[in-house]
Amino acid sequence: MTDAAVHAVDPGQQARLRLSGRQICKSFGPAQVLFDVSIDLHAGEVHALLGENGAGKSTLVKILSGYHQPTSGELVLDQAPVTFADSEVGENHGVILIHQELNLAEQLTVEENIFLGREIKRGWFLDKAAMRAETRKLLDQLQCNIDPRTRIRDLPVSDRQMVEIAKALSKNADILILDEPTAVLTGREVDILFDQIKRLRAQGVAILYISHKLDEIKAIADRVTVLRDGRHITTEPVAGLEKDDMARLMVGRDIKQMFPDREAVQASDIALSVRDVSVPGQVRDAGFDLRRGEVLGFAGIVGAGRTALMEAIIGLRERSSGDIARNGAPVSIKNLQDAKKCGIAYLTKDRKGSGLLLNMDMRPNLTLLALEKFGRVIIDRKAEEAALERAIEAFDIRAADPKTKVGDFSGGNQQKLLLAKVMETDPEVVIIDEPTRGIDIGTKSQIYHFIGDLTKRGKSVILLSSEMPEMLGLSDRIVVMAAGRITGILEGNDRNEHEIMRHATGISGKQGVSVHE
Amino acid sequence: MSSLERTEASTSKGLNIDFKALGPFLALVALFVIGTGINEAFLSGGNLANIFTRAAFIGIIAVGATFVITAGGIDLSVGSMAAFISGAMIVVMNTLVATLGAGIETVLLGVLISIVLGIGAGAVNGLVSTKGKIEAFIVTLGTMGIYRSLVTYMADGGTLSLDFEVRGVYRPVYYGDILGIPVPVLVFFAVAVAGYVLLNMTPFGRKCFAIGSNEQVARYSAIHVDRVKTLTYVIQGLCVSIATIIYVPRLGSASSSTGVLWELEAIAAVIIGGTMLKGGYGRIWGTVIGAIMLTTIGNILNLTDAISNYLNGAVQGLIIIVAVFLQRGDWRRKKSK
Amino acid sequence: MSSLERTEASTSKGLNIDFKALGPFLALVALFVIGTGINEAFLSGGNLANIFTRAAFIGIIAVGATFVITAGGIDLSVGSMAAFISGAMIVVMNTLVATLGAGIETVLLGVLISIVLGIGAGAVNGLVSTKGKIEAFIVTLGTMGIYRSLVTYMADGGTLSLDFEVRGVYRPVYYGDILGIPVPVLVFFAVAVAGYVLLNMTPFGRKCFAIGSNEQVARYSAIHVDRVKTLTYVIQGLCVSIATIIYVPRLGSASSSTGVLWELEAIAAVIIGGTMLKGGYGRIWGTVIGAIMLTTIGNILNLTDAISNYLNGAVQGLIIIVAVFLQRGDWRRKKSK
Amino acid sequence: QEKIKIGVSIPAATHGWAGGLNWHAEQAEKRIEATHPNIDVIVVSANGATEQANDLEDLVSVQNIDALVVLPFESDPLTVPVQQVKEAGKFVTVVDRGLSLPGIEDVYVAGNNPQLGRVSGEYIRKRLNDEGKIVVLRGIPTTIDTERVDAFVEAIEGSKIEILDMKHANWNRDDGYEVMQDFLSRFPEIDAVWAQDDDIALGVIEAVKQADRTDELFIVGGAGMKDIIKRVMDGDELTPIDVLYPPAMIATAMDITVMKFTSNAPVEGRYILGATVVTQENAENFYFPDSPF
Ligand SMILES: Nc1ncnc2c1ncn2[C@@H]1O[C@H](COP(=O)(O)OP(=O)(O)OP(=O)(O)O)[C@@H](O)[C@H]1O
Ligand SMILES: Nc1ncnc2c1ncn2[C@@H]1O[C@H](COP(=O)(O)OP(=O)(O)OP(=O)(O)O)[C@@H](O)[C@H]1O
Ligand SMILES: [Mg+2]
Ligand SMILES: [Mg+2]
Repeated sequence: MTDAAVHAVDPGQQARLRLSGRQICKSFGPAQVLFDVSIDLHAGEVHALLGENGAGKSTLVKILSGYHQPTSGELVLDQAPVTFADSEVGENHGVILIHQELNLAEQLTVEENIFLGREIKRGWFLDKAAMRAETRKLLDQLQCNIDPRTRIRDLPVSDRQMVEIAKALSKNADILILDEPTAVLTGREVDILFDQIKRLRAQGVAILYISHKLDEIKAIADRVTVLRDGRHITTEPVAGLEKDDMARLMVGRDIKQMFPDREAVQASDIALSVRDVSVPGQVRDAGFDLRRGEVLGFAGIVGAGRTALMEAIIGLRERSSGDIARNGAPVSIKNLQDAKKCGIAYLTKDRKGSGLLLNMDMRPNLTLLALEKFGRVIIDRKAEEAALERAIEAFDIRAADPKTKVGDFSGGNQQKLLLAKVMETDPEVVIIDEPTRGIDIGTKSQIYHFIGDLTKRGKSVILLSSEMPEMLGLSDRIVVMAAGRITGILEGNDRNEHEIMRHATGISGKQGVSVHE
Repeated sequence: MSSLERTEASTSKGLNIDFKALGPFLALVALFVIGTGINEAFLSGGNLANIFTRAAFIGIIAVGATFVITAGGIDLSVGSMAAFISGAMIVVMNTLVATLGAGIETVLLGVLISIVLGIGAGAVNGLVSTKGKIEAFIVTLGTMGIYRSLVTYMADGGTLSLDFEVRGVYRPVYYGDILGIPVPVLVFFAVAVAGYVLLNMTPFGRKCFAIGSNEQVARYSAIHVDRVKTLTYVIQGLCVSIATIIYVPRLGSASSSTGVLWELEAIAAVIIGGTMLKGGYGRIWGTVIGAIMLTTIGNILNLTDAISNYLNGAVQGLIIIVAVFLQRGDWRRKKSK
Repeated sequence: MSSLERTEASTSKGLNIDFKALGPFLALVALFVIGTGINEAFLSGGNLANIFTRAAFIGIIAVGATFVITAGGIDLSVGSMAAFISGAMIVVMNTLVATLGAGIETVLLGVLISIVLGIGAGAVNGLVSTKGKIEAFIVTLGTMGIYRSLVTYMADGGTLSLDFEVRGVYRPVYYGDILGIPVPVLVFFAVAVAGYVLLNMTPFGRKCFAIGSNEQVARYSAIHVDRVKTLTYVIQGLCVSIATIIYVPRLGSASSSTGVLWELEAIAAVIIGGTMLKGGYGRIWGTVIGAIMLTTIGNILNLTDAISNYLNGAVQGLIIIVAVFLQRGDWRRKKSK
Repeated sequence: QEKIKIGVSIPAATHGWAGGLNWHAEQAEKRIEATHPNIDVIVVSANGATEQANDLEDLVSVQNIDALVVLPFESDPLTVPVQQVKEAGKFVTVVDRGLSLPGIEDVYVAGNNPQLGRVSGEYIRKRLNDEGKIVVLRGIPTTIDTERVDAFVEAIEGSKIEILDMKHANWNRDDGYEVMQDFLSRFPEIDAVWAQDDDIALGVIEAVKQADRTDELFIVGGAGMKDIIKRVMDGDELTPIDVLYPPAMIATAMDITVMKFTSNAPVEGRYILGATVVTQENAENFYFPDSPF
């Protein structure tokens, strides 16, 4: 994935123009978010769409696929102007969008979701066997090993995303739009997805691909369009662009240093010590020490139990055993309130399901976790407003209209708000689970430096991440988990991708056989 | 290893579902045991037939309510609707006697009217709430008043009474039996099977689940949300109509007090059966059992003289709570893990 | 530029919100115009005082219901609870007359009992549903039966009547006025203001909103979900108790027919006021206006004989639907854009 | 030895009069079971016609009663269910509301709803000297209510008494209070109120007192609730009379039914209880302070 393969349109094949948006403008109420944006999608081409959080990428692709109507401008499909009155019309014309935010009915099963609205029938009845077989086939194609009968709400997000992809693939798209599909996927799954994208490209499907991961753009895209503040900046072949160029086009400035400098921390100064934590079926006898001022990374494949361990520590999950000490003194944490009192804060990776109140605006979301800070009897609205202004500033939260419901925010801005919400508690120990999911590269760097500043101020950070660069660039030490156990703690030179993978897959470490080269 | 975990998870899931589905059934069995303990006559064929026949009214209506609630709606008007339809049927049949005589045709026409009115009343509920974008609670609260007023008006404040000759012809629909099974029970069973098939085996049912679970997702999946929701109310209306068709020959009359609070009973049966009030999960068999449970509780209270009549409501309330607690307890605990 | 946008946005938002909040108010004004058109007596001081005084009962209860519903719950037991508390108050005060005489102390003790019972009954609803993990619908349906049975039992099926001497002492709580404003209206106003402050300006209220809109998010925000939910039922119980305290001196009696269907009226007032039945959004002033609207509709129907009595319910239902439609119509259209 | 079982099916205590009914039924049960050890009385109460039909089935199929005393929720819907009890070979006593088909019951203990309306109308007519303005508060829209009101209207027909308006107060105090409040706002002149039922009357009294118009009008209730009887006895100007419609009729019916099993005399026929007018003179005879009604 790191090798930047360069693809060009196959010269033998005429790059046929399929769908274009011309001079698209879009306003939500008084706030305009797109200004005269034009984009062309060609058959057999992967077109990447780049831009900061809130630049208008998702809005643009929703217009291209009929989920939103443009305020002005037009769509042209195969040289003829079209109007997609709704997404159904768009889909009937072969335009399929995989949304940035998961769009699945949580109480339904995988197969029910995949065929929702276009069920396979036998006579009047559902042909469940056929749908199950078809689902199985789709999932197999994606090497995704989940039971089609599982309810979505019982699946981890990465699997949910794979279901979304399977659903889109099953619709036989002519024009496939993927809005940050890889934000929640693991490396392996990304590779699988890319194989599929390549296959489709070879079949002449026009693909529009949004991602904040510039590696991926280099790896898969033929051309790239950059948006900034709702305006079209440039469209050019990827071949001529380096990652830094792309970042500069997006952000409008150079990103000098992605990660903060790390200083050595005192090994004896333990901020949080965890012993023998078990959660039946999810975590077994996990223990570790978190040093003051340290970033402690937690790596592992999906389902390794990292989230479960952290949630058990802070009292969100029932643990069957385990002792926790803060600064050497044992503490009893039965619920999140207790954890908060111990100065521990937790940033969930599921920002929609457990992070933010999507039907409310920013202010109540920001202060919800630290409500008592804003008055025990009466909430001090002024203080809240002030906190909001500070947070908007500090975390660079960009909402065209600060009163919009958080659910209408761009994905990245939701994530920033969530981070701001957690930081409102002024924690000593921060547990962050996938903190930069869906965040643009400029902001990512800001967040990394923010984490660096935290540790400089003597706070400690536990970082759960599936992004290897982030894990390696930020963490002082890396704890690796596999199947609910801690299989190793990597320090110094051992902190490399290879060692992590070996421990995460159980090849080396406590459970596995240690193979030294 | 991760695949191993997954298999484990899915088998235990399978067990879970069984338990969950068994819950209401176990609660019902418990009730039957209590009933038998109190009075042996409880298990007599006659009494059981009575229980099931009675459960048919509420049960059939509740099958319809399962659709409405699964799709995230609510219908408070069913009791009034039943009264209104009964009234209209009676008026029509009484009028027809003059021209058609008190024969099968008259009854069939009455039945036809009932079905038309049921579908129409359901459509009104559905369309006003979806097209008018008004909460179903308000719409059906409104139509509850409207339908009840209409029957009061038709009856001139009194009782509408079916012609006694027609009653004779119509009687078997309630009092008859086929192979020893009372007709209402058979109708109930048929409605439940049809409901089960529709909810669980057709695209329509799937759409109800999807809408109740997440309307936005449903809309994005090209489901005509308004149409499906309206249809759930139509189905509810149809079920009310069917219940009415077997109700009318029982008492042969309709008045403003017919069907009072049936909406509460129907919704209770649905919820007891495990359907979620917030929508997205519905279970027809649960509803059927819920309806039988409610009827059985009423029957058990009649088995004994030990409890003051004044406390009937209290005992009934307690049993409902305890039954639901027993039936939910275990899987909830698992979930909260 | 972006700051400019922001100012624009927030002013137009301001207008929007006004519209939304104005909706119920405009509907109420429309009703008042209709009322005046039908009968001039409508606007007489006496009639208006009557309307507001009556609205106080349902309104106070509905303020409590706003909390419960905002936090995603429902309480069907309020009407029965009111009857039960009234009954208990009367029994206690009648008993106390023997020892304390018919003085202020007796009334105060009655009031105390009422508050204790209200809080207790609310706590029962809340704890059973949260700790027992049973749907609030089922729990409160059960307690609805239980509380009503208890009052029937206490009254021996009949009516509990307050000692006439005590009535004299207690009377001003309902019939009195301060500066011309009836005491119940003042109490209503006070409860509404307190409710408004609690729901909109305190951490507790914020938590209710959070729980109603997403329980999981609330849990991840260190909110004790069960505790807050239970408290909403306790507040509901307290509101019922307050409503009862001003209800008892009105007729000085309680029977099994006291408070029948008040739950429906209270919930209707809440929903008419713009609170969402699914939770997550509540509005106390809307509720207040909803309660006044409901009372006004009843009053208007009593002021005219143009409509057959039998059709009262229909007119009432229609007005409710139309009023809610008018009040919602515009902002819905905006939203669906 | 098998006891003789007498099933008693009545409406639940959802309003004052029905409450009295339930109380009298329970009292009678205790009394009868105490004096006749071989008789078991089973009282069941229903919240609606359908529920009452269920109760009748249960009394026959699980309790296996020998006789039924039934006060039908409504006449019409219960006709067939009672007929079935009769066809099952039980002795049937019907109380108050007659069935729609003749000849089903063995004994009929009848209240007389039209008479209640007529007597009330005649009194008001006489007291107002054939001239005046009155308002009427009706019960729950049912046949009983309609019968009473029709008879009342008939009784005042031909006089110059004007019925300003009639509204349903549902035999409920709260509704009586509110409806009367609105009548008082609406009509500056009211000479008399026919409340039809004592529960309603109690609400009306409070409304009239509140409006301070006690001097201009009087109220006629009905049923014989102790509070009203007491007022009549005390000579209250507001409630000069009451018209009896005693819920105790259920006890009478139960006693008659018991006689069927305890005496050899033939028990059958109709027992009609008149709607007696209670005045200050005779009120004492109808005042039972211990009854809940
Ligand atoms: N339905 C809506 N109502 C109001 N504002 C909206 C709505 N949808 C999007 N916006 C606003 O439009 C702007 C662009 O959002 P969009 O989701 O297109 O950004 P994006 O480029 O996809 O960002 P990200 O990388 O964070 O996903 C944001 O400011 C967002 O708040
Ligand atoms: N079968 C299942 N039923 C319910 N929930 C499940 C199941 N499998 C996984 N999950 C959920 O998925 C999440 C996986 O979390 P876990 O702690 O096991 O993995 P992780 O290593 O933290 O994953 P990630 O790398 O994505 O952070 C948990 O929140 C868990 O609740
Ligand atoms: Mg986006
Ligand atoms: Mg007995």
